[in-house]
Amino acid sequence: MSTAVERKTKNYLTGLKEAMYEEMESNPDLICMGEDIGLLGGAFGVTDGMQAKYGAERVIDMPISESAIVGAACGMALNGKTVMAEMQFIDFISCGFDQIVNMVATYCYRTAGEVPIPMVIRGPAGGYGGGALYHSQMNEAWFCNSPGLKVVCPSTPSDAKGLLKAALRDPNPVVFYEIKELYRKRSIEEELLDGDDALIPLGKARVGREGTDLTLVSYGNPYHLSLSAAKKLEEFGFSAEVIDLRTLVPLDEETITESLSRTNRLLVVNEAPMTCGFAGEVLARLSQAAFEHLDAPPARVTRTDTPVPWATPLESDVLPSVDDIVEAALKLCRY
Amino acid sequence: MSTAVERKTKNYLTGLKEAMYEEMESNPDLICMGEDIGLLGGAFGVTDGMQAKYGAERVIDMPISESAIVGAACGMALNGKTVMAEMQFIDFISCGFDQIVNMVATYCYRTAGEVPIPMVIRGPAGGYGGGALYHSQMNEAWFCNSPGLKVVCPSTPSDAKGLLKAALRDPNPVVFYEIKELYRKRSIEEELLDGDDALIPLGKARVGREGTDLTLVSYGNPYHLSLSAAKKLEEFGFSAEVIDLRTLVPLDEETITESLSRTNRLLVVNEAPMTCGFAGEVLARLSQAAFEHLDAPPARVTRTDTPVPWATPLESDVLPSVDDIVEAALKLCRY
Amino acid sequence: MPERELARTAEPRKVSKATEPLPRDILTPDDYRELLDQLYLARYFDVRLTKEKKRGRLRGTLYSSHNQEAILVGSLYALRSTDWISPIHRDMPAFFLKDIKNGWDSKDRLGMSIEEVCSQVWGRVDSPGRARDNWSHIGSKKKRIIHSTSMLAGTIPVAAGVVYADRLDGGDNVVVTYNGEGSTAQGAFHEGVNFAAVHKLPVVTVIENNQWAFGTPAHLGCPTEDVADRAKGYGIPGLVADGQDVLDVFDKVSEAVEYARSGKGPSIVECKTFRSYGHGDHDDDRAVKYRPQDEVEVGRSRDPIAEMKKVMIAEGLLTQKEADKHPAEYKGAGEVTDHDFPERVVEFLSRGVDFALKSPLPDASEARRWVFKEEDQ
Amino acid sequence: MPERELARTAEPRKVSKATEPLPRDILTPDDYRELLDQLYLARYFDVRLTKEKKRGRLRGTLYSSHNQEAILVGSLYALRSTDWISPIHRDMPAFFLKDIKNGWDSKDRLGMSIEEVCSQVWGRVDSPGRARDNWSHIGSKKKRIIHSTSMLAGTIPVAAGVVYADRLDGGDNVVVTYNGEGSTAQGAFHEGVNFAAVHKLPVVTVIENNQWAFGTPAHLGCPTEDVADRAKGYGIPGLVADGQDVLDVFDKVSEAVEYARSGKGPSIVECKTFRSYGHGDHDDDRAVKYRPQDEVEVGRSRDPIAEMKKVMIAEGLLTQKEADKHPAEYKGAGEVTDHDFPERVVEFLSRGVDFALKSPLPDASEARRWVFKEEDQ
Ligand SMILES: Cc1ncc(C[n+]2csc(CCOP(=O)(O)OP(=O)(O)O)c2C)c(N)n1
Ligand SMILES: Cc1ncc(C[n+]2csc(CCOP(=O)(O)OP(=O)(O)O)c2C)c(N)n1
Ligand SMILES: [Mg+2]
Ligand SMILES: [Mg+2]
Repeated sequence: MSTAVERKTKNYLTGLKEAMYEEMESNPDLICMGEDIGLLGGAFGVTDGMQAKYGAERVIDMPISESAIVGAACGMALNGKTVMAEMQFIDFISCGFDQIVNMVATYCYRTAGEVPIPMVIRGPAGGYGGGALYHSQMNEAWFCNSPGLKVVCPSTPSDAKGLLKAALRDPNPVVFYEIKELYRKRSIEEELLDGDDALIPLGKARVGREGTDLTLVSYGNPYHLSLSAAKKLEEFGFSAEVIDLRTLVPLDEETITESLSRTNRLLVVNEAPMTCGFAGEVLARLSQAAFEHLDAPPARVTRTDTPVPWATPLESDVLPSVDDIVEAALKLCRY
Repeated sequence: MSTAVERKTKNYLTGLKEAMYEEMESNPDLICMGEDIGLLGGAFGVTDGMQAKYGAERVIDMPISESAIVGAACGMALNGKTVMAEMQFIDFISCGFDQIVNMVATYCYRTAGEVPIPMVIRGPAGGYGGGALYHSQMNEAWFCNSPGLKVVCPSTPSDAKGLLKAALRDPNPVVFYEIKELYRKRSIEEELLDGDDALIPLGKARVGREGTDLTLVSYGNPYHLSLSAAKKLEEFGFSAEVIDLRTLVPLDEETITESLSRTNRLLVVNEAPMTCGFAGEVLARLSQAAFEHLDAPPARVTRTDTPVPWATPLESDVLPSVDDIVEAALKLCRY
Repeated sequence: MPERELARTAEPRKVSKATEPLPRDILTPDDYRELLDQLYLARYFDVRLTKEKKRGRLRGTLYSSHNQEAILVGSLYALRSTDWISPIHRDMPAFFLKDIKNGWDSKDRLGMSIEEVCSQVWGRVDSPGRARDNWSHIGSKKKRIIHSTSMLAGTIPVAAGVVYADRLDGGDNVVVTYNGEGSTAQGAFHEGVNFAAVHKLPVVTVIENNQWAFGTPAHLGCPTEDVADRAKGYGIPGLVADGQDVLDVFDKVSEAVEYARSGKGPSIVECKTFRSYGHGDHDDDRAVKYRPQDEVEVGRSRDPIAEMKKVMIAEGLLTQKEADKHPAEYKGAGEVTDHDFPERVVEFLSRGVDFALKSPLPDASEARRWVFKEEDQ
Repeated sequence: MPERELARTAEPRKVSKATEPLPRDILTPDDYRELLDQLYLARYFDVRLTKEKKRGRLRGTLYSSHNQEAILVGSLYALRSTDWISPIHRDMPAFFLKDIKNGWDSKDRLGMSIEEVCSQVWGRVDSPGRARDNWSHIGSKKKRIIHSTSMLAGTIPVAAGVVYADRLDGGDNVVVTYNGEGSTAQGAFHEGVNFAAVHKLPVVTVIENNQWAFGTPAHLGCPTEDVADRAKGYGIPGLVADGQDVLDVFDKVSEAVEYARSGKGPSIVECKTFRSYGHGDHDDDRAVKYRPQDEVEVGRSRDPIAEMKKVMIAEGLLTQKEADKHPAEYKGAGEVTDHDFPERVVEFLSRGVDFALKSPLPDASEARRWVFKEEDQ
């Protein structure tokens, strides 16, 4: 493999940053709000340098007030702006929860379409980094169960860039899960396209690896675990197809159904708590829609129904691992 | 059928009220908190007369501050009390959301068991009454996806009483969904037991009607719709078993699996939004656990993925009806 | 944008006893008469709906603004057409009172027509929200009215965002948000006002302190005697107005609006009033039990219509005979007839009611639309 | 419950220049020496952990309380054993400083042992929370320390509930919650303080105003010059203390605690200080860029150890020579050695570190336990 320098590959974080800059440049009505996003440039630097370039009025260092961040963003969006609202960690979205599910998500619906809210709520998410209970969450299911929100989760640098750009152009509110463990991951770096060429449409899954014996459906960090698992499964003589959902709401059921019509086995992997998580939703939809295709019980590998504990042995136990996926996949394949 | 007077039957609301009174009487450490629960006795009267009897210190008229209600309840529970925290409508739970999912739900876990939080958050829930977006919600999935909370939803007066009593004696936090459309429903009135005899254990589903051709799994108002649907299905020559879950977390999978081993067909009915709702969770679990039993694609009838609109024709369209259930059931039976 | 200035051609009358000039000083006799008519209109809206419900023509809960009308009338009179408002459950008349001074029937005024508001009351498809959400949860981007949810104080951050955007675009419009005293305990109140104060945003928070939040007296929700004291925590002005006196409300809100528009920032205007009946009409019977009768009597003893008449008589703008012609004051829905109100008022509202009753229910086919923006919008 | 009174047998010394008697007047020379040692201890905790991390013996983010130690030391010295506290991320020393005046090694003091705290720092199973949550998210019901989540200001309502229950049971214990100035913008802050004010609950909210909330200067989070002004919104006392002066903190917090304990209600004590380094150690390099160097220099120019030494020298409780013996003040982790600290301090903490390093990691078998209460508990 050629080196990063030769190929000018970029990481996930750079993908996000480029998306933000390109959209700020092309859309003068785009406003950014969040804690420490201006002077500091954000806890992870997604908006690094942006306040200096676009001014403190467009790149707003907000008080530690998630309800006000979301609510004020909604007000701006209602009055002609497009807003990017950053949650410093997606875990803190709980503090702005009411404004998201009751104010923002429903605005278009209850106004019979008069007031769509173009707004992206984004933030770093996910476990595997020792972040413990409040810096490891994948709480996307709350929002998938709250009609009126699109929900997105990229797992590659080009998707990070392309989906964020698309989200920022979508007239609807989007909750955007960034996987912080992927932010600087070298092994997934890619060359990135610019401008409109970089766009990745919302609502389209991607087949990340083709296979014939079973379908692994995933997103975020577990997508990469699934790819690793697929490799291991080869050693056992099984060929796994791996689908990266990219967008959860709206879900691209077609791509999954098509795959299942060939593989006849479904394993869904994510890192959210199991009960009422999105893995279960995929299971529910496909066990119904692809009933005739399924030759084995559809299965999921998820976080256990526990918070994410801190100490490494504990964290590792509750989050899905490559081995967990392989084990579940073998069970399916050998069913 | 004999009249209410003869049989001394009582409604759902009375079941709740009796549970509260009995537990207040037997547990001097039980505290009630909520908006307008004291002087007024609660918007629906569940705590009617209680402040006069037990004093304003134990039955607290709280400011309109759901975060403070839940948070202060947590503090009391941590310091030796048992707390009933009322949400005036369960819809407003969104305003106390962070305290519930991050403070209360996790307390026992992160203290390695040192500090369980005995607390019941209860409130009127559900649609079908013209309550529109913010007085019709069934948002139980948010809490089912937040580990550390038990989630309960009674659909009969005796369950309302028995489950609430059990919840108030449980050492863990319980989110308790009361179905306001059932509060005063005459047709479901029952005689109620007193004291310990009235207890209904959490985590046990109930077979509300036996049948052989398919299993309808439900809770809350849709449980009664399912019973009606079961009757109609008879006319079509199909015998439906109807299971009332009563407790969602922890789920009584056994009762469902046992039923499916006989009926081989699963239809789950609830009134929450479809995506990542609890109906999907049941589908996901059972399509896996009862794979060999299922002779037809497992199905669900839920609210559409929309808010609950106000005007009757709109509300009726998005919420499950008896006809919707019958239609889905027939499809299953004729599969 | 058609804009009617407060000062008319006629010579403004000094009516205030204060030595300093007051905002009301620019009001003309016509303004006074207009204000009185608007008080009648708000009151008539309340009693008429109550009667319609008793007659069985109306479903749903009514949140009465009886006895609190001066707050809406006085505050809205202090606004420009292009200013924004954000009413809540007890502010139903605000929707048609906004910018009504631009002409009750003016087509281009930036307030809702009575037909629209009545269609919402009756849940008909001609409601601005096509009857998708209930009661006061309507609004209009065009008319600059923010749609509320049920979650109290939830629109304050939204309102702050609206005027932030306006300012960015070079505007100097103000937003007035309405909230009950009980709602000031919400976290969103704090976060919204705090943000507005940090950025000196033109957000005027009118607190309708009617002494009760449903069944909870004010002192159990707010630790200070004056709810306006909450302003001190943000270093912003906290004014107290006599909520029964439309002119005092006008003065205080005008001051707050001027302060906001000139870039000095947000403020709180507490209007002291009293809730005449139950929290909603479903609570009327219980409210009699949980509220002491003498408190209720005192609270209702200064009817805003009566108070305005007194001023006008004192100022020579109204004769006693004229004042007695429409004796709507102090009366509940059961004690009042259409004759107690100016014809203009009855006709205006009746037109709205008639329109609404003829407007159809929305069709079920609309139920699943607009979860997301539709392509053709 | 063993309770050490503040006033010792020795004659209290008047050290204050004020005319009124001050809480500090009951402090003895031994108390002064103890306070100085505690300042050293808190400082040593900070620099030692920084060194341990540089040595690679420690993972995770460090939130330094360097330069802010007088707030924890002074406020905790004002408490009874049975009072409650609720520290946050920057208050790590609070866990072992609580009730430490009852004897650093006293088995029955109601504070955490240094072994427990170090086990938490190293994520070992002997941490009070068995390393299930990180950094400062520990607590102890027995020792009356409320466990925080990461969600800022989230413990204020909880703290209010704790003392509500205590009062119901006839207790008169006080709770002190700690929060940064930035956190006062949260809705939970408002709801918690408001509830406490309505019920006159003994909740003392200490605001550590270190001028910065991560990368955001205080004025972008709080609209008033003094964060203590937030108190005015609730009609409760808002005191401002010199956060570099352990005695002033002691005075103000003692006053607030006495006010709370006597049933008068909650209060806010703002302690003005300055964050020495980055928000966490991951931010040290960036903080140099986003904060003006001169501001940092002024902010660090009054080291709490140095300030206390000055007072003690002036009062004849310390000779210059004694003061110079342990010159830890003004120094960061890179500039300091163990010799800059009293032996007692180094030994105490070293014992904790040694213990922690020997404590095992929790076993994976614990990971799924205690989601709910277990039967045998
Ligand atoms: C967040 C939230 N909690 C609870 C309610 C239920 N509720 C509706 S109105 C009301 C009382 C409001 O009192 P106040 O703010 O004083 O306004 P008023 O009704 O007196 O005009 C309550 C508790 C709500 N709508 N929103
Ligand atoms: C609700 C919430 N939002 C955001 C954060 C992220 N965060 C952690 S510390 C911090 C800054 C806190 O500033 P301040 O309250 O002044 O305390 P300091 O760190 O200065 O001691 C932020 C924004 C959080 N922990 N909780
Ligand atoms: Mg009120
Ligand atoms: Mg700070």
